[in-house]
Amino acid sequence: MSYSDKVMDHFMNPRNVGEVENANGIGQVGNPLCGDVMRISVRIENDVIKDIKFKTFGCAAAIATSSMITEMVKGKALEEALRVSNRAVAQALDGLPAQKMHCSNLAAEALKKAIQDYLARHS
Amino acid sequence: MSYSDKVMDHFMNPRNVGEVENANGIGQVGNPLCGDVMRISVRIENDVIKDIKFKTFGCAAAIATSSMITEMVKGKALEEALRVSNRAVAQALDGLPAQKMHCSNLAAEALKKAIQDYLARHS
Amino acid sequence: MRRVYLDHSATTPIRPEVLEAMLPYLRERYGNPSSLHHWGQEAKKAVEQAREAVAALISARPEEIVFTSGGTEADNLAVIGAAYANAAKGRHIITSSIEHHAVLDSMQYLERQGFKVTFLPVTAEGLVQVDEVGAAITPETILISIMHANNEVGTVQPVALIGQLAKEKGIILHSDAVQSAGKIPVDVDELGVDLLTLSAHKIYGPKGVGALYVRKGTRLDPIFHGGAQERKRRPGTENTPGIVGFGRAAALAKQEMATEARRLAALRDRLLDGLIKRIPDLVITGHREKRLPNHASVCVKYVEGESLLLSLDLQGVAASSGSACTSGSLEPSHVLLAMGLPHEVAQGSLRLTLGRENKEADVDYVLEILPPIVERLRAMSPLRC
Amino acid sequence: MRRVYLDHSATTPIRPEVLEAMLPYLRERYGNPSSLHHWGQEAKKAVEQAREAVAALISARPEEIVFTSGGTEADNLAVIGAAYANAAKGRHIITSSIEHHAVLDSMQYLERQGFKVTFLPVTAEGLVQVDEVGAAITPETILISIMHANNEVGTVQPVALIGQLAKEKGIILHSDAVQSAGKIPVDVDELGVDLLTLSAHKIYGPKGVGALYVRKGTRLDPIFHGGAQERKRRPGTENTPGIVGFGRAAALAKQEMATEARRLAALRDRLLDGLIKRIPDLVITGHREKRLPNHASVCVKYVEGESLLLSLDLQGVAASSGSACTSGSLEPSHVLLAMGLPHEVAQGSLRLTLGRENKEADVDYVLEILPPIVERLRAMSPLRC
Ligand SMILES: Cc1ncc(COP(=O)(O)O)c(C=O)c1O
Ligand SMILES: Cc1ncc(COP(=O)(O)O)c(C=O)c1O
Ligand code: FES
Ligand code: FES
Repeated sequence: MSYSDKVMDHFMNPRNVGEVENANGIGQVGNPLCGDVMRISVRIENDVIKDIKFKTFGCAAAIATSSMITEMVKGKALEEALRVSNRAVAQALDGLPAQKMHCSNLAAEALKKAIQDYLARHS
Repeated sequence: MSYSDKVMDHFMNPRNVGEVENANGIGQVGNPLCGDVMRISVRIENDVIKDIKFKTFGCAAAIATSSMITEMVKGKALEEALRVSNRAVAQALDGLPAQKMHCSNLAAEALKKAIQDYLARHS
Repeated sequence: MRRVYLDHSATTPIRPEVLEAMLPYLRERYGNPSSLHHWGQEAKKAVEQAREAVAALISARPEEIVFTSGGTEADNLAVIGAAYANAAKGRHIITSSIEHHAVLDSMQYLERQGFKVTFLPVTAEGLVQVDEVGAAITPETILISIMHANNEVGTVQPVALIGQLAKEKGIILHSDAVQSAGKIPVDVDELGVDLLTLSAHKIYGPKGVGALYVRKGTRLDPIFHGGAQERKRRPGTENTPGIVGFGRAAALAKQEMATEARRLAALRDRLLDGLIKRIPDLVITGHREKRLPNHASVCVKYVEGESLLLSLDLQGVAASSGSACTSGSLEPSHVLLAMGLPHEVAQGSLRLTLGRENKEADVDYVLEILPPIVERLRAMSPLRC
Repeated sequence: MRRVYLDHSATTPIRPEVLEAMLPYLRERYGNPSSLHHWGQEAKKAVEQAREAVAALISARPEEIVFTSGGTEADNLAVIGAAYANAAKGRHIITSSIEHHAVLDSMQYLERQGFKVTFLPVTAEGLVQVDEVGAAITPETILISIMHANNEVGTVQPVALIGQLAKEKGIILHSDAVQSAGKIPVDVDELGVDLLTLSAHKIYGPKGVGALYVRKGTRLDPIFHGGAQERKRRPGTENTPGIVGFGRAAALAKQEMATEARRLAALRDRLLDGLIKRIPDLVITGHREKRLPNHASVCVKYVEGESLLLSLDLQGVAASSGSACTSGSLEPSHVLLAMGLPHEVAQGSLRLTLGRENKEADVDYVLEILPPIVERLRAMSPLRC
């Protein structure tokens, strides 16, 4: 696999691994293409992502995109966070191999699900 | 082509090349498989092959078998000469490659035809 | 960085002796074996000598060996060639669900052409059951193709027993022996096979060369058309250096097989035992005894294969997750699924295949670095509760 | 004994620079390009670099190159693959009567499968006539296959003109450029071809490697089934060293083509002119101008080819009579017969093909030894009155 250095960095030193204590939103998704699984937990306060962590069972791209997305949205307002696309994550990682683009969907979707979970619980 | 040394010798130094002067029997055959052509001319006296020569347009095996058969039957009685089979010629040459066995037919047949020609003329 | 190659089922290095044998044919002996002149005949002789050596490895006769461009071509030639040549007798074929893709995909191609193919299940250890082969045979059955040893889990199949069945019924038997030949004894008469696939690059020979054993009298259509090479069974200018290398590799494998198999089996057991001891929640895949001497394969629960491979690679260890030729694919191994492993367990597949140059220290290095890698990845995994 | 190799159309020696490039991949860089680890990725990179070099030789894009085991496989893949993939549109194919057997026999195979194939005649110089191609086209025509340069008589066909025709009608055009690539310019866009066959061992690369150019968008069925290599168009573990050698050979051929072609053409003319002057009753076969720069071919009347070759071989000269791959066959060349030569003249076919290492002295040596050989054989011939 020819992954970018950024991908390898996030794969080997992933940021924000784990489960947020006192999470008020959790999103777990499975990738229908490959069966990989990702869970994102968030602590949202005043429509801002105060804390975010992930757990991923998947390929290096899946792990790196999870790590990257948590970095990208931490401290951001929900609205802004929801606008982070899978492409933006891939771009932030200096790109992904063609057959690995689908992996970035996992991260974007898990985040969306976690926020939706929070919104559902608090409405 | 892995020809025996004997084949190569008869190919490079063929015996009895040419046309018998005052021939009283001539046989020319074409090989239906490959289109090669051989002509044998004989001078027969008292049912004995006094002189024999060949001309061959054909592969090395064809040339070598022509040469060999002329040596084998020169001086022989007709009856004896007619008993020389294509296999015997091939054997005398220390064998022929499998796909070249058909070449030895040429020589045997040209000889037979030459003798028949003589017999037809003198009966 | 220390580098340890543990992916000998994917491919092997060319042995120095093999390259040595090839070099003259890569240099001054460059003739086309079909040419009548000196250069051609020199090349032809070398090809025929190699044919003898390859035949000897499997106790066949030289004229029963057809050189191909590799195992994939030989598998295709066997399966498609035998199916077409014998279609007048029937259109049913039996194979297993754990064959290499070269056989499996050829079978699927034949299905599209109107053949009926039975894909037999396997046991949890990856074994084809002989009585199931017997039960699948119909009067229409023309071909059975069961691999000798599986490339993903190393399981060795009871081909000889299937051979008896096939012989009784007059059905052609093909076996893909790409992984077994040179590692364990392969004797075409003992196995009772009519067609058998070999590949040079799995036995320290060059890539791009393989062979199909074709028992005398077996009807087989070519899949290529052209010149008269290989008795019209496989046209194309012969890869002389490759074939020469294959011959040398086969001769060396035959010579050293017994001792090397013993050595490798001991290393493999050290590896498997060590893994079991050091890594919890590990599933050994394949049969514990009926397996190739150099083959260790496991599924590491809660962890995904590519992450595992990449982490190992970063520490210099080459391994694979299933077969090399599907490593770009997203689906988990059809072999592991056929053995009944759950999807998410099959995703954690790891294959470590030993070879000539591996020593105990290599095994110990893997045993040292793998547990922390697994630990790190498991800590990230949402699947472990 | 002085040895002169004049059979470069049969095969060429591997250039030292090419072997040099291959050696690391025959030694330490042995990975399987499909493997994810270090060894695999290193091999993959080399394959992709070679793909670029081969593409550059014919002004194609790398992703349009499919590596195969040689010209024969590439011809089969092109002809059979395109026929099957486009059979829904029609079942008529046009080709010439002087194609290499890899194309010709594939066509005959397709005829047995229910395709209709038109085998176009050629002129006495071995040229396919463009208006005859046009006249043969029907609404059912899906494929035209016309070789770029003939391997027996060296004639170069008007492929670019046929390409215009094919494009107008939306018909796939294949051309076998095994003999022309690397010797004369081959540009897939200028020729207007959709499929083009190459073989490494004809351009000082290794045996057992070839390529098919497949224009983007061309529908093509694979003829092998298996792994996902070569974008699923050609499965099987890649012959990395061979492919690397092919790449290097292609790059060198591109670089040196113009000067080498000039040098060879001068040598060839010296040879042809010398032969005409010294040997009576000689027929030059093929077109005098539209021919490969290194290709001299004649028919020596009243003499049979094998005797000629063997006599030359005994004096160290390697030549051929027609193509190498039919040299074991008894029938005279289908190419010469298609050009209207009588059977017995075609039997005296002699092909002398020059290469990189040949010098004027080699040509002069042949010119010295050949006339007495011909004289000796003619003296034995019953055909000369
Ligand atoms: C069992 C088996 N069959 C067939 C093949 C294909 O052989 P090759 O890579 O020579 O095409 C392989 C390896 O790739 C294999 O492991
Ligand atoms: C015109 C032509 N096409 C195809 C081939 C076949 O190529 P290969 O020998 O690589 O199979 C050859 C040479 O043998 C050839 O001369
Ligand atoms: S392959 Fe499954 S997420 Fe990347
Ligand atoms: S090939 Fe014609 S006689 Fe030998």
